[in-house]
Amino acid sequence: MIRVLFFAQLRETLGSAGTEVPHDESATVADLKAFLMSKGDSWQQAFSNGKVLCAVNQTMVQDDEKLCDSDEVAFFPPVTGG
Amino acid sequence: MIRVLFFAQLRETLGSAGTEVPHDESATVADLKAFLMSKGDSWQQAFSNGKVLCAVNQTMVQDDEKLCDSDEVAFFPPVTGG
Amino acid sequence: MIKVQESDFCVAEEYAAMTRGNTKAGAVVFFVGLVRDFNQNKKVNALTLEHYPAMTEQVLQDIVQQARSRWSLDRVRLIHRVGRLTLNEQIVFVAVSSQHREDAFAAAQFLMDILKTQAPFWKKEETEKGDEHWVDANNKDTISAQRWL
Amino acid sequence: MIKVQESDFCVAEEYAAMTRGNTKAGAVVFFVGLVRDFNQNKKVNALTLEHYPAMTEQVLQDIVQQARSRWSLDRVRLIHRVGRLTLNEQIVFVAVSSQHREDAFAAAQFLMDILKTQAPFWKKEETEKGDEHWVDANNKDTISAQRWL
Repeated sequence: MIRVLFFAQLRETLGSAGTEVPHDESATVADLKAFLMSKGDSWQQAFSNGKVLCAVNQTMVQDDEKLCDSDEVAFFPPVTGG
Repeated sequence: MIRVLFFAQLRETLGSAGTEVPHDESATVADLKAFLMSKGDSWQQAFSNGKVLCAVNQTMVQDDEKLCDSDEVAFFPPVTGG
Repeated sequence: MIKVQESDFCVAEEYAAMTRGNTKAGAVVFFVGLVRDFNQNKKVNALTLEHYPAMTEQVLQDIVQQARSRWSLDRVRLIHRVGRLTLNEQIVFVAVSSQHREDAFAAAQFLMDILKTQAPFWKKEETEKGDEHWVDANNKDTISAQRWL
Repeated sequence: MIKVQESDFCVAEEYAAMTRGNTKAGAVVFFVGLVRDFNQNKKVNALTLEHYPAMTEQVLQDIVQQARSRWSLDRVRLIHRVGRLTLNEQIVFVAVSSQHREDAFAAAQFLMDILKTQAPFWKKEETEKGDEHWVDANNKDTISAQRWL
């Protein structure tokens, strides 16, 4: 399983702080996104604006990043700390 | 009279914190410098290395600056504060 | 020294820790970010900072390492608060000491610019009218960060 | 607020004065310059700062005015000490607050760079061997100042 986390307005929009997705649905970050977007309209919208960032095991990655079983994948909007 | 002040190593080299020079010997800063350089070897040396800065009435000026009677003219090396 | 914490920090103590027993560093540069009353044209009363705990310290460590490899630095301290903060409260502290002020200034700016665009913190503001909204990422911050890349 | 003084200053008090009752400024940048143990390849124990009293505050006021005309600044504090200072003592303090950190960082650097090349202060160092010498003006400082001109 891939452990998936959502932060900030993405978490609020989806009404979810995280979920688990089978590894065979998510060979890459792009696959995982496609899987999540199939879960409903709010999911479709949240991931289609191109602004969502992704970190795999706490490191920023692009959509073509390959995923391994038990990876932690986080999706979040552009950061606004400091 | 022109009131002349010396600071830092210039003051130490000349053995003087200041002096007064008649205005008719010092129509410009360059004139005043020439007059001071005539006062002896250490004066000659101190003003001939081209590094001495000049302020008239507390404002930095160049050698062609005209002087008025009772101006305060300060000579000093490049600054090193901060 | 890197900390992510809910509690406030004391600039005086942090400054003391930068300079105590330190005779090498001729220059210390600090930055403090505070909750200000206006942001993106809205009057702000408070904000809540969320972060991604497993990732945050890792990113901050990495940013500090990058700064140390670019400039000759002595001590570096970085504190970022999370949770709810009201008007005029301290959000972030960055301090850098170095032999030369140019290095200390450059590194402090680098740390803030990269932190603002790469560290996983998010701000939600409360306006004086009582509504809440997530802060949009700032284009100015992206530009400030790009000069280091 | 500009001061030239023999006595030490307290960074904590100065910081409090920058932020007290101030809800506009989201960014505060400080610089502290300290007596460090090495300068121009000599081991330093202490230094004495001489200045040209009638001119110093005038120049500092002018530098602060220039900074205010270049950037959007909130509060500015500048303290420079004179007299004899020993190892690790504080020499100079610059603090700038602003709505935006870019302005605060730029102004603080500008103030230090211009102060270092235009304010009439001179340093005489005492080495550990007991001899004294006047510090030479630093080419690096001239270059740092030129980027603002």
